[in-house]
Amino acid sequence: MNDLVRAVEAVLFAASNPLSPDEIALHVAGGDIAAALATLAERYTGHGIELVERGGRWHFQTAPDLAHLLRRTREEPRRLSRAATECLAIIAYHEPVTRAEIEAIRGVQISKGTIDVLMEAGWARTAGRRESPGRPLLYATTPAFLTHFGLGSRRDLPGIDDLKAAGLLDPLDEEEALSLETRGDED
Amino acid sequence: MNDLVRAVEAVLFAASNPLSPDEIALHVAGGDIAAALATLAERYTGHGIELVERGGRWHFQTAPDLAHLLRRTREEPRRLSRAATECLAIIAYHEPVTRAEIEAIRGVQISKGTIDVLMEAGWARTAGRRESPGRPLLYATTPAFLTHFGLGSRRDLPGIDDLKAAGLLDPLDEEEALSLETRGDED
Amino acid sequence: MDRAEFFDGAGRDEALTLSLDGWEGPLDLLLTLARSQKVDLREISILALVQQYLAYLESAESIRLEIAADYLVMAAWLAYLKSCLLLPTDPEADPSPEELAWRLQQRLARLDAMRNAGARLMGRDRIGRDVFARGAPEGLRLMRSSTWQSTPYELYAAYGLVKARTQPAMHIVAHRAVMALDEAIERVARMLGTAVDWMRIEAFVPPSLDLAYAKSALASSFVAALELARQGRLELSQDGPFAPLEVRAAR
Repeated sequence: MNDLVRAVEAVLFAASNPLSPDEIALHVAGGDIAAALATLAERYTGHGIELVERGGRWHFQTAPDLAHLLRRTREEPRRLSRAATECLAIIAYHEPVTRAEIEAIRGVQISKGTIDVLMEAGWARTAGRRESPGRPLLYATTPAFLTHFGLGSRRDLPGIDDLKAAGLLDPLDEEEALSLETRGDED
Repeated sequence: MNDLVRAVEAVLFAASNPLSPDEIALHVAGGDIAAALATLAERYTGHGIELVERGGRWHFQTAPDLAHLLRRTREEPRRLSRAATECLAIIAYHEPVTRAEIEAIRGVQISKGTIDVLMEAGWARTAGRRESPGRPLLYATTPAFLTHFGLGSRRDLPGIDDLKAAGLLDPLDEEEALSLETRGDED
Repeated sequence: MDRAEFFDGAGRDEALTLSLDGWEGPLDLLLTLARSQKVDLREISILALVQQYLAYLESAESIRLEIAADYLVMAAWLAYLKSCLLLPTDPEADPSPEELAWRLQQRLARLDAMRNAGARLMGRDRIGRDVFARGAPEGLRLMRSSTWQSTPYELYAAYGLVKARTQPAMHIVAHRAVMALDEAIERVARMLGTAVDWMRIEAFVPPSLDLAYAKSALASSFVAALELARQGRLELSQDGPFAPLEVRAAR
């Protein structure tokens, strides 16, 4: 590999911006830079990297067909926080429901991110606005919600009596109530 | 050029840090990454750019003989004091090593900031504690140290074999280490 | 101060300002002095080195005490080493003067080795100075996508919790067996007829296995006794706080 071509290759590699032949010449004294660029461009044809010209400036870039390799997604299973679970339950039992109503039912304010998490999970969606002062957004559950929780429809949600029978409506014991109060809305 | 080799080339080229074969494999599904790396390294031999391995991680860098073209200023990226330079050498050649041992070799206490500077540069790290009285902290070098100084591994440290053979890297005899320790390490 | 110049040119010129500030400890000074002998570190004359060191300290113009201490300790040790080396060999000495001298040489060699190693490290092809990484890497991106998980049980339990939390609280006081005051007054008054002498108040309480009832009966009987005493129908006596309370009919 000829010295000029090597030099141009190194200069372009280390540069933080695309360079014009004149700028390259500031680093590489003498020689036919245009020819060296042409040689290099050809040499990299078919590589995972290519040398490209854009508006008279040259730079290396990864081959476009390999762009997908540079991004990698990782799925991380995450458990829904208690606040988000309560919020989801309220939406499911009362939909369509406004944020203020959710807070009234929970008895605790909900933080900004809570509904966002439910939307990101694909379990809650906005469902228009209530025609009342301020026209607040309404929230409802999605088909994905029904699927994830194994429900044929919202009518399959256990009723209050079912919950009572299952012991899920028993008054809190004091200790738990206290820990709830002090924890507030944790997410 | 084979697809795997192209893919590895693109990933390493796009990476902002050196990558281990395992990290490369996260982006490039399947195939013999080690073989692809060997092919690539050979293919770049004599180029203005080369593929190098440092502490098990790979990256592209410009060829050392082209330094004069690329150096914008003669200034070193990080100018270390004499104390810090010696301290780094002692850590690298003796690791893992305690502060008292470093001081025993240099025959003088090291000021508070000296090891901090090396840690801040990303070249030194703490490496647990020695199970001896006082459980002193141990220091060792980092992968970034190998990368920065162009060392494939600690075995490539200049002259390390000769120093070892001359007994100059043996643990200090206790008397010497102790005489310094009793003077008190201030932090 | 440039050390090479100092040693090669001026020697121990009185005109030079000598100070300890430029040295990184006594070992550093010793090593530089040893180097000035221009022989391999293993061949240096320890005696000559000791002389050099002591002479340097003597000629050092400004000795700042806070940095001089280490140098003076080393000077004392070297003076001792020198006398050991000069005196007739004492076969009993342990370690022997030769051993001490060897150790000093070894320490100098260690420091010298690390000093050279440091210089060689700094002189390598270093990233950002001699070799360069790619100037504008595209970067590898890791996109995290959270797959949220929950179970029907958690959902229903959460709703149950919300409902339970916001349910209006109802307080029901469970039935408890108590002895009413009227009943106690009647009972104490009736039993008082049989009380010839002082009797403990507990004796007026009907025996019961129900501890709560027994407590209530005791409390009511006490109040009953106070009421009867106010009416002048009985007398109360207690020796001290928490002592047994005793009752008898008024005389």
